[in-house]
Amino acid sequence: MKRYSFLELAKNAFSAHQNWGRQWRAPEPKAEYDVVIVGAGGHGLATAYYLAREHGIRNVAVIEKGWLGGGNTGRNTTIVRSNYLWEESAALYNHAIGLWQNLSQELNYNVMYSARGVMMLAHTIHDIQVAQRHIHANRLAGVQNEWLSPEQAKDYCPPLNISKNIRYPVLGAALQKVGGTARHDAVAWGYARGADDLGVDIIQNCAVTGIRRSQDGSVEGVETAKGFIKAGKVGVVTAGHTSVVMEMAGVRLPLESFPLQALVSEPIKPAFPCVVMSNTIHAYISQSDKGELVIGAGTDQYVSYSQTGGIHISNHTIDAICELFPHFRRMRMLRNWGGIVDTTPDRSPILSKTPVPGLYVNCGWGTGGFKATPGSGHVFAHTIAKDEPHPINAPFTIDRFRTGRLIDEAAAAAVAH
Amino acid sequence: MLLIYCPYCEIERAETEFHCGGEAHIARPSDPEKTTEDDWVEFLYMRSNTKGIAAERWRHIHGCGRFFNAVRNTVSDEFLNIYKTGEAKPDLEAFAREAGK
Amino acid sequence: MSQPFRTEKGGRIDRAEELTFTFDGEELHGHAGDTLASALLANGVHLVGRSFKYHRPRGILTAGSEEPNALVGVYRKSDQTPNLRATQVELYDGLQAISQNRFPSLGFDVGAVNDLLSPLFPAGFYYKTFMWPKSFWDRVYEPIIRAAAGLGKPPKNPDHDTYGNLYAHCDVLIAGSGPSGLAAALAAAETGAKVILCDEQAEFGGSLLSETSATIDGKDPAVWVAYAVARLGAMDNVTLLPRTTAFGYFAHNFVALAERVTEHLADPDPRLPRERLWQVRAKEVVIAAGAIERPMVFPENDRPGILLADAGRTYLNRYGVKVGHKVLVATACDTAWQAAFDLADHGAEVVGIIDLRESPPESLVAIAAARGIRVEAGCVVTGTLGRKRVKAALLGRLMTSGQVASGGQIECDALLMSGGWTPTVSLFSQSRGKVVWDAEAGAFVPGKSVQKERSTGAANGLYGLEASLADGYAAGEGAARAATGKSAAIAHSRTSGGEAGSGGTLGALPHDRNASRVKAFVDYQNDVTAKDVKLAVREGMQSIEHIKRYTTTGMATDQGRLSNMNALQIASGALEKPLTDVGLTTFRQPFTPTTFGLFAGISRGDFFDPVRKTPSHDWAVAKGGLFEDVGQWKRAWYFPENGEDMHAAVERECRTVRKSVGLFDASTLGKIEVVGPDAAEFLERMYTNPWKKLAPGRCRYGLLLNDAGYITDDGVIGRLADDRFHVTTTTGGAASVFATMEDYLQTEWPDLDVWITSTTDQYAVAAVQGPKAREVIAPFIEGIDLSAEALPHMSVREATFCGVPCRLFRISFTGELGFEINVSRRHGKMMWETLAGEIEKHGGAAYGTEAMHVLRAEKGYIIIGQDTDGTVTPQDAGMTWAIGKKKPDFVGKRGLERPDLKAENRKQLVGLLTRDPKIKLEEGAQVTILENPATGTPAEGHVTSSYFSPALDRTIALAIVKNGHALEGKTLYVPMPEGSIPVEVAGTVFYDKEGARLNV
Amino acid sequence: MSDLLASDLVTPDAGEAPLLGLASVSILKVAPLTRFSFRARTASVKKAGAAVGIPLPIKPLTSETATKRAALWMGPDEWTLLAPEEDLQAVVTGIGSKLGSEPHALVDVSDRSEAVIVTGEKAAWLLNTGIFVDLSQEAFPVGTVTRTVFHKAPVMIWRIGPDAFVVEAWGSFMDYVAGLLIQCAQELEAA
Ligand SMILES: Cc1cc2nc3c(=O)[nH]c(=O)nc-3n(C[C@H](O)[C@H](O)[C@H](O)COP(=O)(O)OP(=O)(O)OC[C@H]3O[C@@H](n4cnc5c(N)ncnc54)[C@H](O)[C@@H]3O)c2cc1C
Ligand SMILES: NC(=O)c1ccc[n+]([C@@H]2O[C@H](COP(=O)([O-])OP(=O)(O)OC[C@H]3O[C@@H](n4cnc5c(N)ncnc54)[C@H](O)[C@@H]3O)[C@@H](O)[C@H]2O)c1
Ligand SMILES: Cc1cc2nc3c(=O)[nH]c(=O)nc-3n(C[C@H](O)[C@H](O)[C@H](O)COP(=O)(O)O)c2cc1C
Ligand SMILES: [Zn+2]
Repeated sequence: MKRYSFLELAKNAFSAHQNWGRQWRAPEPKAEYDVVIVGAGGHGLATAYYLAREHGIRNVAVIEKGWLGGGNTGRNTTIVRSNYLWEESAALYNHAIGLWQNLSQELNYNVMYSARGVMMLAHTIHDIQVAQRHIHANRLAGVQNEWLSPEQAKDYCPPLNISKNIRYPVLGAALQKVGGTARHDAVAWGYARGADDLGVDIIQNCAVTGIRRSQDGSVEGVETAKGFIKAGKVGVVTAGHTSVVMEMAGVRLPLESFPLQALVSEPIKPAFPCVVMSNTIHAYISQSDKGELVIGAGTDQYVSYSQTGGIHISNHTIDAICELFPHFRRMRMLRNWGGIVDTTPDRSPILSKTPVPGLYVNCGWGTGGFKATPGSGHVFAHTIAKDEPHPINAPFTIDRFRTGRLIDEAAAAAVAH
Repeated sequence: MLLIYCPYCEIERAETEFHCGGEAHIARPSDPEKTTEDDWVEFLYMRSNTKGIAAERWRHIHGCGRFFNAVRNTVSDEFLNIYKTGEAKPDLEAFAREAGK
Repeated sequence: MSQPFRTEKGGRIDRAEELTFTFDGEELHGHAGDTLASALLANGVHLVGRSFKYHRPRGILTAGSEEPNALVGVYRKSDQTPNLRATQVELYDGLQAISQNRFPSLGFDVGAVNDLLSPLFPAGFYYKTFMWPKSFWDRVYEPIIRAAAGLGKPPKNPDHDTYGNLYAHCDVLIAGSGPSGLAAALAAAETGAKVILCDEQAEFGGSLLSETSATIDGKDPAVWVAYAVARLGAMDNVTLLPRTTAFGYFAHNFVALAERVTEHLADPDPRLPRERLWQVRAKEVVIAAGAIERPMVFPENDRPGILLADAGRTYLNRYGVKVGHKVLVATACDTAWQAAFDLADHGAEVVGIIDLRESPPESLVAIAAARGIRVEAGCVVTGTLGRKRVKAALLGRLMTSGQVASGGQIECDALLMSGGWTPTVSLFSQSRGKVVWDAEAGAFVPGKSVQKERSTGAANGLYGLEASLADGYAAGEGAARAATGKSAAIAHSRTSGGEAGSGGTLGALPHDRNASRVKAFVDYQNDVTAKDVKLAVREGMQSIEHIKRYTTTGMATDQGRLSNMNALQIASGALEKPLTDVGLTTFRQPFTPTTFGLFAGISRGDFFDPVRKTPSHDWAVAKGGLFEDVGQWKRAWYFPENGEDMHAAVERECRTVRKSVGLFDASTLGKIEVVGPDAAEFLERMYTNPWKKLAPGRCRYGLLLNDAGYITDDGVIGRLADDRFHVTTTTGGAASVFATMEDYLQTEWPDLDVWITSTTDQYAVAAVQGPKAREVIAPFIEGIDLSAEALPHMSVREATFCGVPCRLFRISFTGELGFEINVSRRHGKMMWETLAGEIEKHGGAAYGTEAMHVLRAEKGYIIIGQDTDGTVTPQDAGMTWAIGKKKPDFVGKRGLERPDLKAENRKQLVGLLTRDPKIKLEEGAQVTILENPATGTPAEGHVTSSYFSPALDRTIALAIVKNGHALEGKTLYVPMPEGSIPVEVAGTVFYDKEGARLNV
Repeated sequence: MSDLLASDLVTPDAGEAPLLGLASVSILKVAPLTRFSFRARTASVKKAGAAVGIPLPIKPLTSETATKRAALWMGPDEWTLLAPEEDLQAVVTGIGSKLGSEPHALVDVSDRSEAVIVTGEKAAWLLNTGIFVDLSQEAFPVGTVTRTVFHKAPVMIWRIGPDAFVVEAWGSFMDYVAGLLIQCAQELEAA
């Protein structure tokens, strides 16, 4: 792999950039792999990367029905934070934060992880109680999170309207300074390049259409648009499509896939220094390095695989944004799109073995899995390689829904992204 | 914003008048005491989450207040059939074949 | 006053009305009917902006909403709106516009150094660098990247304009009012169908407004437009919406339109909305959005003075502006020739027509010859000169080898180009239809309709006036018939001229320049060049979606309407795959950038969300009460007197209740009337508690679970009659409890003869609590005996309060003797004021939610959502007593049997007493076994409620703690940043454990 | 206003000034009324009608009016019954005695809602600033009644004349509904 650096860039400038090699190959699938990962989103690619790098399992294919990174990885609002409530969640997301911090260097690919701080607003007394609970729990868990008064919040984010006279005034905020954003596409590309370099075959435009099981019930391989591919183990990382893929192996899951929308404004000069989230009035906003305001909207109420949603969802998000940042009212929306998010009843992911030997599933990230990408791939690779969960993902089983041992971030009034 | 036909009001109205109640025809076990752990988790949480033709529940919450069922293509979001609560589940396969044409 | 590029005559501007405006502070003049772009051009101003990445000087490229370069800021009321397209900004007197993305000035921009450094900045360069030293990313690199990016500056002040909204229904919605749209509108309207016709431009007519060489029904096209518009305007069934963009095509034929109501006015009436959102449900949609011209991708194709040919023609014929005095035309398509002819006819010098094609149509060549215009066939432009305005173009001759030979240089002050036409399929694509390749048109055109929609005219790949009109009539008739079943005969127009022009090219043109040195732009605004697209492919970005995201082509404010086809062709070449196998990226809404205010609409300030108030609200305001938001309700929080702080006020309120009497507004609690022979059976199934034996006139606390077994709500339920219950819920839970009940009732137990009715807003509720409660209410209550014997704790009666009917509950959420009086909402104010007057006589006081919380915590009564969080079972909450053990089933019963819900070690609700009675724990603080647990040691639980208790004269707290019930008497810790606080685990009832005070 | 449906029942509150009085649209507060939510199975509907003195409409979204009475279809087993304020007890007794032990539910919701009358040439236009429903006369003829949503609040609308609507909202939503109607009408004052 040719290493990327400024020097390399300068050198290539002389040859008019004619000599850059491919970031990843476009191989034809082999007949057999040790591990097949279904889904080349960030999580699937990271899983393949860590399988190869940490576990020496390099005979790996990532099979993708479209283009790599084109699922939710390519359409999320890129908020990264780890101040979740339950120790299980905090451990998982904090593991990811640790990896984010060196990811560009590790992958030799600038994923633009930008720790500009994530501020979560409180508008009611209940919000304050919930935020404080998170802050105290996080402190014990070693996860950074702090409380800001409205004035401190405004200092941190000058455009914020902290007037007492708005419908739901800002009563304070929880700030996680190590939180921030990252360049979503680069994360997928960086992992793809890294995995490819370690020998992983990334096969795009090749949908998995079946999961073949042997007599004893264990996994044998996958049927694809390019024929049958034998595999010792199969890891399904298909986000919104997980139910569809897992049904091929006869495994039912507690998932529903909803449209989740996001939008960007026209690009403007720097006007917004951090990430602001308000769960109570439904607004999520940051400014990308390109200059657009990146705004997360809500989910539609019905299951849909359409990657679009209703205008009333955007209306309700933008009205909240305009209350919090009234001078953005004259800004304009440039583009509005949707993704398909797979949500679990407790709003925590499933990272687990399945009843089918050799079949593993990583799903249920719902509206908030981008931030976990490195951590998720890392522990999922461990789960596949060792056929047992990493201690961090051990609680995130499918069985928890049967036993009731939920990791209920939603019930604890936690927030989505 | 979907346009949804309410079989009780006999009119199409905007989605904002409705509440989606998720997958249809998941009956609450009639004798919970005797229901196994697995059957209970099926009822509580397991969902087909169908890509394609699915039956789901809607309630005309800001209209007549009635629940009813709808068959919708979750890819195109097109409604294919709407029927009242209590009516039998239609043949989804048949709809799927029709949509596939 | 001179506008050196204004024509002598012609155009649709009002020459009599001169307007003054400024651009970057310089005063200029134009006419009514101008756009900012046409007025600038009339003054010879081409340089209007700087590009995104390289800060290259840029001029006006188009005359429409697809303009990528001429983005300006416009000042109004001392603030500016960024990124407005000069081509769409209508001129008004006093308009102030500024250029963007330049420093210190448009003419001299230091950012232009990027252009020189551009070899270092190919597509995706930032992924390859800025990684060392690591700490520089946040502090140095990213701030620089961010400052360089972005176009205009955001407005500084809150926007005081308003935005309107209208929901509309129609039979046929027509987007676009060129010949095909107008024809469609006429045809549909004639059937009587309800028609809405919208066009994003200020005037209807589309391309007809700049068409001077054809006739329709023997009339000048503009005259025909006027006639058609007048005819439509006279029909009741037609709504005409100029300045209105159809920007979003959603599911089920739901189309969103953005109407610009006042932006074009110098001094709009402030009562008018700035813009209006139309949310239209159309039975049928006709997309008549036309086609736009494609730039040609040749080196230095971005200099100011280089425009699309049709734009040049539009500026001339519609606005009376010549884009230059010496105009060169470069084309691959017939239509640009007409621009050359029209310019020549208006006295501009056309220095040449360079056509890519070996043999352009004879007829055109002949006309050119007649006008003495030099024609170079089989030639391309291979470069241009001039920094802030094009000075000359380099000519290249295509040779049979495929090479290009230098053909010298042609001087010009404007260059018009045309690479052919691209049908506007954005809306069609938004409707989820798939485009198909039309080889003849050389373009993607709408394929099969997915929604009730049809595309017509140029949007459908039909070029030629007669064809567009015919297609439009057919589309209008067809749409009306499909929508209403009706049709009508309408005479179709006859035309002369306006024949379809042929030709066109896609992708980068060949040239003889040093490929590594020159830039041929594909996406103007984002500075994406042909080289960038090829580099992306070379690096393995094979999908057009990857190419888009890697190079940012198509991601600018025109969303690729100008660039997509050229980028696609270049990608297709580099990938060695047919264009159709590469495919297009997805068109998304909005069609053009759309104001946030339009989406937010009226939802601002107090109207952001309904403010629900109780009948005591005004009284509480007058009393100086403070409020808290609970859901949509405003609830009185506490009532400070004489400068009290919150602590003092709450303490006083609490003491007053315990000592004498307090008055509390409980109107926000949810109320549901459950009526029918099966009412008790229904509640039996919904709530954990038994209901069948509850006698009429008595009440019981009810606990509601979900089927998973967790507590979701609670409230007191009174039985009014055998078949009638009055159920109360939490304030926040009112709507969801009602919905849950309906769900079970309608879908699980439809056989039950019982109905539920929300009565939340029917009743105003005053809680009178305290030892003197009975005395306070006695004077006003008639019809019942209030004595403890006749009306024991947990009773309900119907009576009258000051003569109006009431439901009187003897219940308590404070632990004191208490009554809750329900009167109909209309009498709520009267009741409140009466009682407020009365309690004063008894030394009582009104109290708010904060005191209510303290009082209930002293008694260990839980607040759902505060002491429980959706993971708490009745056992956890110490409320096993609320479960009807003998009941075969209730919602949640089976859930409770699941292993983890029965497991040891669950978190349970307990009381906590700090060792130091003065220390008040923080709500949300964590509870641990060790005094100083190592980081990463999970806590045992957390503090859910914490107050200073005036009754105990110390602090008290409730907490959810692992195995809490077994830990009573043990010491635990609450670690805080300032040190750990020792606490003793206690029961949850702190005050009057026996309940003696209740039963008086 | 005399040609309005139910004009003997739903009357402007004489004591109150109009909330809005423009040439093209006005908003008047409605005087107190008796309102019932009546629920029953199909078999009992006829009898109930006889008891109240007005047939309960069976056709979705329609209403029936008679002297001092109106019955509004709310759902297949739900009606809103309107009567003058002083007739509350009469309706209770009437239905009680006619239906006896036949399963039904009659709940007094007289004060749950407040109502305004929106009249004038621009009445439908004004409602459509926040209500999705097609209010053209063909789609929503006089007599049509429905619950729906006005911006972010649930409301009930009942067309009582070609240019006249009763708009009801739960009491605590009325400030929002009336306030927004007035605000949305502002532009009608401009040219
Ligand atoms: C609008 C939006 C905003 C969001 N905002 C945030 C945020 O701010 N912060 C955050 O942390 N998270 C956010 N998320 C969630 C986050 O995007 C996802 O949780 C995360 O990206 C999931 O990554 P993934 O790799 O699991 O899935 P994906 O990236 O969706 O990858 C799954 C892949 O599987 C492929 N696939 C599916 N079926 C098959 C098949 N049969 N065969 C082969 N391949 C198949 C898909 O094509 C896809 O490429 C947001 C999501 C959306 C939609
Ligand atoms: N090669 C050729 O000869 C060629 C190519 C293209 C067009 N033409 C000529 O152009 C004409 C085409 O007529 P037409 O009616 O199809 O198109 P048109 O360009 O005349 O009109 C399209 C109209 O739609 C409007 N519009 C586009 N998108 C819109 C949106 N989202 N919302 C609201 N308005 C929108 C535009 O402002 C414009 O007024 C014919 O006369 C044809 O001869 C010829
Ligand atoms: C963080 C982020 C920033 C984006 N910025 C832009 C942008 O500047 N311009 C643009 O056209 N699209 C932008 N997009 C949206 C993409 O163009 C695209 O809509 C999204 O990846 C979903 O893909 P689809 O619309 O092709 O389905 C952005 C997307 C994300 C996730
Ligand atoms: Zn209905």
